[in-house]
Amino acid sequence: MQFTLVVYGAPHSAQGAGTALRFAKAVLASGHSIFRVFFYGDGIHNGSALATPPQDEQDLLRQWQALQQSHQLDLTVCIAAAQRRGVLSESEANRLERPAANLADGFTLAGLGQLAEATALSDRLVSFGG
Amino acid sequence: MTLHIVNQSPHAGSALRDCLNAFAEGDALLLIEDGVYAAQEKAPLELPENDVFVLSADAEARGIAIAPDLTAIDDLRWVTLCVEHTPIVSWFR
Amino acid sequence: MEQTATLVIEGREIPLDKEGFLRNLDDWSPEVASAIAAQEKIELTHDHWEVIRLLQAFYREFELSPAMRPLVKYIGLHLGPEKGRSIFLMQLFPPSPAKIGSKIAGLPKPTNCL
Amino acid sequence: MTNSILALCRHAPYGTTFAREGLEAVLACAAMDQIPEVLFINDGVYQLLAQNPQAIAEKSLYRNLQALPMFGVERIYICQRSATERGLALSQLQLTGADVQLLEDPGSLIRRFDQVLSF
Repeated sequence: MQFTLVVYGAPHSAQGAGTALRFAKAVLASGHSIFRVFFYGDGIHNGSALATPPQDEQDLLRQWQALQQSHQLDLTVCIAAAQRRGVLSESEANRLERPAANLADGFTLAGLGQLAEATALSDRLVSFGG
Repeated sequence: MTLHIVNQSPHAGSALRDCLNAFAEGDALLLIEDGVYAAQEKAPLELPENDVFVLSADAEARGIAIAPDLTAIDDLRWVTLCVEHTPIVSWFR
Repeated sequence: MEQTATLVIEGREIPLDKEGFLRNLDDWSPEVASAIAAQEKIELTHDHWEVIRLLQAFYREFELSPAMRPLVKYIGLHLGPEKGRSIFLMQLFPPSPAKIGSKIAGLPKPTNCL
Repeated sequence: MTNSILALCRHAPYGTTFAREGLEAVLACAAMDQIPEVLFINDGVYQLLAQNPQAIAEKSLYRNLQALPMFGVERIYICQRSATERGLALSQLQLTGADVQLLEDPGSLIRRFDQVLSF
């Protein structure tokens, strides 16, 4: 079965970000697949490359990236929500004339059409509140 | 049948009450994160009689004793619950 | 597509962003619209102006820049079914009528929704 | 055959971004021809109350919502209980051009859908 996860929680701010990560691991461990993880609202901060939690706390970014690597996960950050809050890829920073880019490796900026598509095509959609 | 997921404490906001107002016969309820505070025996809201699940990791993390008539589950069982139900509705904040 | 950082209209400099949208929406005037259209290799006719006015009316009514579907519906509602068709709008504002039309009408750059 | 989609809008405008970003998601789904139905419930019913947010330098969510029928979103529901609890009459909650239905039993509506987006 194909799951889509929608994440509204900012990392290290709302538990939802960490819960979504645990749920994603459980989905994969159960033999199901993940169509897409869509980061929306404050959840877009999960895609910031600059997060640096203390060494003795869980590092959500590295864990998402590891999961992305091992399972070729589609980690999509909503571009409109990210522009507002300041998470930009190289090309967006250039297009919008901003001084730096901070989208983490393994994440992709894309439009809300990706949420529409995932909602229409996955078997299950689970949202993780902020 | 719908799986409702609530992540907010019943003392902090209306998510659980709102969820229960939109609950239909045969639906299932899963309490996660701060939602597990509603799973104690003396919780402020009356829960449905059947199919109420509690994410044990979140209850354990908070030192919550889950009322005996509720079902504690792990993450893998959560995935199964999602497979068994549609749609899945999250009630947060 | 040739793009300049500013338009000069009647001696006044009008700053544009990299994609040719107005930096300050208050700078819009019919002359500015014609100049932006020229950069898109579009010469504004009566049909163009009808649509531009309706794009601006749509924005005033809903405070949103329209996507293609609502634009077609809105045009149809006000100008009749002959013009409320995507082919008509495509001919006026190729290749992306909602985006190019909004740019010429001086509406905010659509938030990359799609 | 693609999934049927319900957007569950249960947050008031302005206090958080859920209402605005929920609307943007609904419009994006509609633009992709995945037209959702929309349920305003709990504090979400406040989204349909006429607003004048200039005082806080915000765009009017109320006016944005009036565009829903233009985007093809025409099946819109208001939870009766939520409106009543808040002392709101249907006449105060307007959406022109849409088939707005007062709903007594949101639970049986929700279970008709394949996917529910919560905002």
